[in-house]
Amino acid sequence: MPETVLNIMIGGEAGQGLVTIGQLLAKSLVRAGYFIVVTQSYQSRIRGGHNTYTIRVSPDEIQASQESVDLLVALDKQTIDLHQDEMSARGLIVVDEAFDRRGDNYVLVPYKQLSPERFANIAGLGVLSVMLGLDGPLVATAMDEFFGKKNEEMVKQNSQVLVGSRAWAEALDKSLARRLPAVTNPQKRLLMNGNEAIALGALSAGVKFLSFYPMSPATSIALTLAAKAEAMGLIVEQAEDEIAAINMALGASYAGATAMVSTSGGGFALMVEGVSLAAMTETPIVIVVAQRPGPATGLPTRTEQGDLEFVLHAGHGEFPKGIFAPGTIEQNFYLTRRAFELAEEYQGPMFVLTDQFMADSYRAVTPFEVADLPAVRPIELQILPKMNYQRYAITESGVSPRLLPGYTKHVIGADSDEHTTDGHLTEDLAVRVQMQDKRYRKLTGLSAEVTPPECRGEEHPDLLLVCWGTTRGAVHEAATRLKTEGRSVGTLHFSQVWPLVPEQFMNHLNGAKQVVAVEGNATGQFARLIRTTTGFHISRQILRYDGLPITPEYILKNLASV
Amino acid sequence: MPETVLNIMIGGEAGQGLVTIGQLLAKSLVRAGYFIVVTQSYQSRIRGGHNTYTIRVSPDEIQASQESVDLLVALDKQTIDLHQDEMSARGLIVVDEAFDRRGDNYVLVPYKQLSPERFANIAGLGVLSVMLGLDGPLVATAMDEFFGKKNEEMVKQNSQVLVGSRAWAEALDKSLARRLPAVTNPQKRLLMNGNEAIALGALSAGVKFLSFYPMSPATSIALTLAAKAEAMGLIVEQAEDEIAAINMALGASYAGATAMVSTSGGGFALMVEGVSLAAMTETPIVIVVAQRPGPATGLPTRTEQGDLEFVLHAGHGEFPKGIFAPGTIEQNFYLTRRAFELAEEYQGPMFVLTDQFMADSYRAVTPFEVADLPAVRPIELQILPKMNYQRYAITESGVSPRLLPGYTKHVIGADSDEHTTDGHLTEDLAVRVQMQDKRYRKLTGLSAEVTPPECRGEEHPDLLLVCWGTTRGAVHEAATRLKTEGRSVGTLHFSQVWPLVPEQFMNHLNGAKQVVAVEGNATGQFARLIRTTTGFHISRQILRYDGLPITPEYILKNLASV
Amino acid sequence: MVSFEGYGNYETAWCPGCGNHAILEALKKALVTAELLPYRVLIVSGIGQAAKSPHYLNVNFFNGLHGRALPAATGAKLANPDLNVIVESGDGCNYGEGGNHFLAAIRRNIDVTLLVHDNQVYGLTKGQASPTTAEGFVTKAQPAGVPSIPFNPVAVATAMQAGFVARGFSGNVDHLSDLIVKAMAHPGFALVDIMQPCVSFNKVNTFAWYKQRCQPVSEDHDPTDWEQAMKVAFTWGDRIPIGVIYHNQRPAFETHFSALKRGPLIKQPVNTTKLAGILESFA
Amino acid sequence: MVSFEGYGNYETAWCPGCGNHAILEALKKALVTAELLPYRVLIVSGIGQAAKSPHYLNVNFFNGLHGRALPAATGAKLANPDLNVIVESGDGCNYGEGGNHFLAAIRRNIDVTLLVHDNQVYGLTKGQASPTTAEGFVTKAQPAGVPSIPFNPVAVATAMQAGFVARGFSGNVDHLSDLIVKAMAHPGFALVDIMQPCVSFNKVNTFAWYKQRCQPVSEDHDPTDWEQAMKVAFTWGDRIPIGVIYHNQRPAFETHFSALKRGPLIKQPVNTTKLAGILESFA
Ligand SMILES: Cc1ncc(C[n+]2csc(CCOP(=O)(O)OP(=O)(O)O)c2C)c(N)n1
Ligand SMILES: Cc1ncc(C[n+]2csc(CCOP(=O)(O)OP(=O)(O)O)c2C)c(N)n1
Ligand code: SF4
Ligand code: SF4
Ligand SMILES: [Mg+2]
Ligand SMILES: [Mg+2]
Repeated sequence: MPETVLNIMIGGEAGQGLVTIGQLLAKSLVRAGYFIVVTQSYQSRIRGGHNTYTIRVSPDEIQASQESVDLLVALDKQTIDLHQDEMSARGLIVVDEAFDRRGDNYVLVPYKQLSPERFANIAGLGVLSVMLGLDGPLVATAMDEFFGKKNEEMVKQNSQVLVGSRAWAEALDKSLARRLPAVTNPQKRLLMNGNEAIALGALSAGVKFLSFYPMSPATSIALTLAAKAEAMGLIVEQAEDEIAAINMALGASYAGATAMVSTSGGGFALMVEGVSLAAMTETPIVIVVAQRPGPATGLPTRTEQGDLEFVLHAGHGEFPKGIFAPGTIEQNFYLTRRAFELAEEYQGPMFVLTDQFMADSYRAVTPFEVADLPAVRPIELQILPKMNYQRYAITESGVSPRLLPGYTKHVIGADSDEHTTDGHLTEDLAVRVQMQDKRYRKLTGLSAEVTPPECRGEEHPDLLLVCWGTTRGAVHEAATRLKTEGRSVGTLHFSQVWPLVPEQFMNHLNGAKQVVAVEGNATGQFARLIRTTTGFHISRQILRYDGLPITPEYILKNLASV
Repeated sequence: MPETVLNIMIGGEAGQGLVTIGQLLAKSLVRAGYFIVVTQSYQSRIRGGHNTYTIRVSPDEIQASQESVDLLVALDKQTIDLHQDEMSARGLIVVDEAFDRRGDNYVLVPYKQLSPERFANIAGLGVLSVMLGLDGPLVATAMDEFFGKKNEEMVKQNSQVLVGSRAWAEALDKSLARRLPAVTNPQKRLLMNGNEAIALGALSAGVKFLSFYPMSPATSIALTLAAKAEAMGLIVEQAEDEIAAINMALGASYAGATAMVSTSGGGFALMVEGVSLAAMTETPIVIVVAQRPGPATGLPTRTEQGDLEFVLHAGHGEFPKGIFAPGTIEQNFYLTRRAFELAEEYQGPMFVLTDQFMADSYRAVTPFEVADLPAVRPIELQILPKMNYQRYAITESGVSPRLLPGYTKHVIGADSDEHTTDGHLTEDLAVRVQMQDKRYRKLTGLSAEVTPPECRGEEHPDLLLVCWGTTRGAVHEAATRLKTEGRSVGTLHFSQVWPLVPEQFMNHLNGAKQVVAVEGNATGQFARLIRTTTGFHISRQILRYDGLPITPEYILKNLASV
Repeated sequence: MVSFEGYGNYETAWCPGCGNHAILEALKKALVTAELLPYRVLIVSGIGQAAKSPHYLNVNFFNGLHGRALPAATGAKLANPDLNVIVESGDGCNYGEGGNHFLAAIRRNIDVTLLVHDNQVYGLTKGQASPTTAEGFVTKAQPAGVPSIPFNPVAVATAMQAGFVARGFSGNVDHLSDLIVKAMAHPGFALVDIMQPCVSFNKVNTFAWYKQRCQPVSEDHDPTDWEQAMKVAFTWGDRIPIGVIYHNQRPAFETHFSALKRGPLIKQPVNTTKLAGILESFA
Repeated sequence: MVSFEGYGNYETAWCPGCGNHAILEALKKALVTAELLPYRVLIVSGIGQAAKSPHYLNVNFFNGLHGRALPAATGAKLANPDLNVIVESGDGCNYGEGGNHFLAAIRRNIDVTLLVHDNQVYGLTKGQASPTTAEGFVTKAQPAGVPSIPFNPVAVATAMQAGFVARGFSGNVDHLSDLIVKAMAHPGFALVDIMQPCVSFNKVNTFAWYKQRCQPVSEDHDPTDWEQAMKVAFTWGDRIPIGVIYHNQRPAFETHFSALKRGPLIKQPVNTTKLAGILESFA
């Protein structure tokens, strides 16, 4: 879809303000009615290095990022050197005339003339916005909102730079314009990244407590919630470490607060004992794990889908859990809600597994109708329970009646040891078996409520692409392109990766001539999980583990070789 | 094998000295040339409650425990109530005459008359030893050695009690004797439990550093090593927590000490991040995980095989590891050595997975010839490396040349971030892929060195019992009994559970009419692992998760229903 | 009506003669004196002998992980500040595995009463050294004697200006009970480090050893005088002062959260209008 | 021959103007002054901006996990006491995630020099509060201001009678370098808490802020006098004393291990005769 899709990359050093350009441009584009997919690539440092903020934009819905670049805004020379090979045929490179680089595809901007140095990024924004055909007032409004909170003087200067740079750009040769088809009747959409959608989904579910320890790429979930804590009446607490974070959240949940934690792999490693505690005490908790490449510190600011098996098997002892892996911003919102619902319903740990790509990927989404979304069923505090109340009563569903401490005359016990129905520790080995069975029966209920995978395309395709989580967009687009070429293709995307219910997807696997798994890791973890659960062996795999997100191009290129 | 096997259970409250009776009896029996299998069952408390120390004994080799009791030494009434249903047809119950219980199968001991209260356990030992036909001097020597370190007065009193109680027992009716066939030419054997064997195996491998935080059932590994630290020149350090323990061990290993940690599930949960660090920095470490039932604190003094998948997938990011699961005392010794060898060879984390049953199970073992066992290949300190030394050089095997800091002019870098060949952190994504591939290539080497599963019995049996780790003895004995009944049976025991090399065992799985997995957990984790790795689905499973070890009886009883 | 009996009478798994029994009694007395109804009390514990305590009381309890009682208690208190939250656990649990949470709880000043059964040893795991074990103390895990110097929790808490710092002794039940009452009444973090003999594994710091040393702080000790308190806090030897050593009036942690002005978190519905407004800000 | 250049000259990933640059320089100077050959020095770090330091020096380094530098360093020192082991990391790393190890290292008195780049903020993760952040400090994670009181590492270390306690300032390179030399020379645990501006995320405790407050301890301060040292250690406000605040002569942790009497552990072969004897004791 070359004509209607444009991939704009802004590159430079950390601290040069490229994220600001990106954000303002993204906001303007979404308000103009376009769809966007943002990919952020940055290093583990605050200044210097090489970062990019890439916006893929189209009037049609898109969900994937793109490797070839149509418009490269290079804030430093390094950006040119690193990315000029990625330029598409009609690609343009927008640079400072002072860089002393030139060529047919260069747009040389006289930054020095257009702005004082600290506002250079705004000049870039001005030029870009004209090349893309964005209305001046649209961009100006976005900018004013953004800087509005800061000082007035700055707002004034920014706006002068914007006006000036736009004027300069209007005079450019028309061949340098990269106008997208205008959207005639722009829908109102929200500009939101994956982590924000998780935070908002949590708010809509009624989250009341989040404890966390900072860790990329999860931190922005906590920061988003912290910013809304006062308004929404919740507590966000930075803990002394991740162990404290999860134990705090469990204490809060036990005492009645809908609770969550957010972290990344290394921090989650420290929460593993707490996961087991949640299961044993049957305490609801939502755990968000935002993946990045490991082992250990690995590549702290890059993306990977390498922690699926780790999360699935985290915690000593055996117990049921559920794992969501959202593939769109909307899924981040709704499946986070769902995780809260199931955590409360089944009284235990529920996971949302995301990654740096999705965490930082801004997209345009149709506003959620929050008024229609009930908060997660709160425990009825007024209900008068039976005299003989048993917190851990053995039930057919495995779910026992949960009361909160402090609201009835009943005292509520929770124990990390194996315990009797009233929560007291026991060494009765028959009770142990009953309790273990009871807890495991929840898996039946959880399985019955699994969000089924999304199957697209032909029922019996020649090629079925199987994926999970954040690779959804890339896989869908790759499939669409293949179909355009006349190939018979289907896709199967899992937004819930555990439990797996074979009846929901075996006919798709069995019905395809060739099945290929697409995953952002080195060993095909999800394909392995499919095999474990169903026996179906997906031996053909397209894997990526260089820290970058999977793109349609990556899939198409690698399909040739699998 | 009813005539030649006897199951002796000593039961009472914690603090009544039943372990002393058990230990002295076990020592005497082994010195008399018998084979034994000890099963210890105790509660998470220091005094009171109900504990048992059970010795199964035979002149023939045995490797499993037994559920029915032939001789019950009840130090309190509770023991009778709890275990009288377990008595075999010819079973005898040895009790204090003061308990006021009697019957044909009771041996009433006048404890009050035979000993002051605090030596009652010695009186019990005296009576028992006579009933079993053990020589007086044998028992007396064992006792003297045991108490020898403590005060003399006590030794004297003990010996009087022993002599007196033996004299009393000699006068018992012959029908109350439970003499085992004498072993004519007793071999010299060691009395050793699983944890001691792990500690000794580690010593023979040259372990120089163990850091740990106390946790049942792993603690005795550290205590055994601590007791020998001075003699063997190693450092045993109790850390402030498990996180410190593993990071300390990794620091020590990096600096040249052959290092290990020992813990149980909950403590291991806290080490998970460190496991990932070991992989990333390519630092050798042996991690012993002694399993107990979870989730969370669970049943802290009982047994289970519930942490296989947890250990296998522990650590964020993807990296190779190896897991041993010894099934005999000898395997505890030799496979711990092996774990050290492989950890050093492949520079990463190697696991020994045991459980409470094996940890506490004393058995008779043929002495190890330690003089013939070389310590794990130490790094040659004198070797002059190439000028251009690269700690993480990309190699075909994935193994890079390891030097120690401080011994050559080269400086040695280890980094938890993704790094270049000299160990410095990098954001070069191509290097990332090279490094991840390099680390993963070690799996090829590790796979080539896998200790193959042990297959016994017919090549194409009607029934193949598949097991791993500590259930080996029970499975072998169950199979033997079935064979005696004329059934066609084979067994397949895995003492290394990762990596799995299908070529080593697929013919066995495929060759059997029926395959049944026997595991000490609730969900059939190893069977699942077999399916993941080979596609072979072992749907018939005998599982146990009540905290007690799997026994031959348990298998036979449950075979009927699978 | 709050009564001693109302707090139940359970069989314990502790050794006869263990100091834990007396601490349990002192706590029960304190709860009765404070007229707290069982269902309004939450005891959070870790793992260890001391940590079994809440199983022997008719109260709400959260018997969590070894070393992690304080964070769990902090979360519970923040979720529902109406609960009277007590943490009860051992020296190993709180100062060993949980050392980092001890520091954080002091810094936060969360309104939780921390009762540490300080037997200077790991009881449940059979006698290894704890952070408060004396230098040179011999155990099976430290056959050459403990090489580290002991942690003085009272001194560190006072140095860090914890809200309320006291030391008690299991051998002086009434005094201890009184300390617990005061600690619970204190609106902020309150530490009561309780000297407790372990008859099975600590043969040095026995009942007699403590009895001889544990003496009430002098009558004229002013616990609001930090400098004076520091002197008392660092006293450890032939004399071990027991009593309230230090307290201050820092606002409790929970008072900082606007969300809690409207009561326990569970009672606050989601304001969908505000939420809609927030979503709107993303447009 | 030890030279400044021998310690290398690397490009860093730090912000221009960051205090880390000066600390790196001070450390290099100290290493040269102490005449330590690069291959005899091991720097262990955690994760954070400060923790990147060893990548910018030509030394042995173990750049481990966030918060876990001290235990790794302890292990390395025990394995090979001949190494000069330095831990270099941030305030978040050492006093936040690693708080428990900080306490344990002090108690052990392991001969490791701990250099904490104390910028009173989490730099690498973009400006959240650290344990040393002042009460009320506003960040994106603490929009209502930090509700806890700050951790004073120098005070806690002195109170716990750490082997050697000092505070430095990145703005006074020579003074800092001298402190590091002394800390390295101290045979036991040595803390140097270093005040360091973070130009990107700490707009309160700026270079000027520190410059104005950080003043050398008075000439007549006797760091072996614990009571006097306590006074200095607790001074924090308009004046922040820098210099050696306290030290004592406790034997270093490694001296307690008989195994180390024979040198680094790697040099000691397995004594199979003794091992055979041990096995024999199981017969
Ligand atoms: C993570 C973890 N590590 C270790 C243990 C084992 N453990 C149980 S109790 C205990 C020590 C208890 O000592 P203390 O807290 O002083 O309590 P006491 O038994 O002396 O009352 C330990 C180490 C555990 N349960 N969990
Ligand atoms: C277990 C774990 N949790 C969180 C992180 C993320 N993290 C990296 S650096 C850092 C904070 C660094 O602050 P500080 O130690 O003060 O160092 P500075 O960057 O200020 O020098 C955090 C929280 C991590 N790497 N590992
Ligand atoms: S072991 Fe010690 S602390 Fe535990 S119950 Fe017995 S006496 Fe008390
Ligand atoms: S963020 Fe702060 S601490 Fe980090 S390099 Fe920049 S100025 Fe230094
Ligand atoms: Mg204790
Ligand atoms: Mg910092």
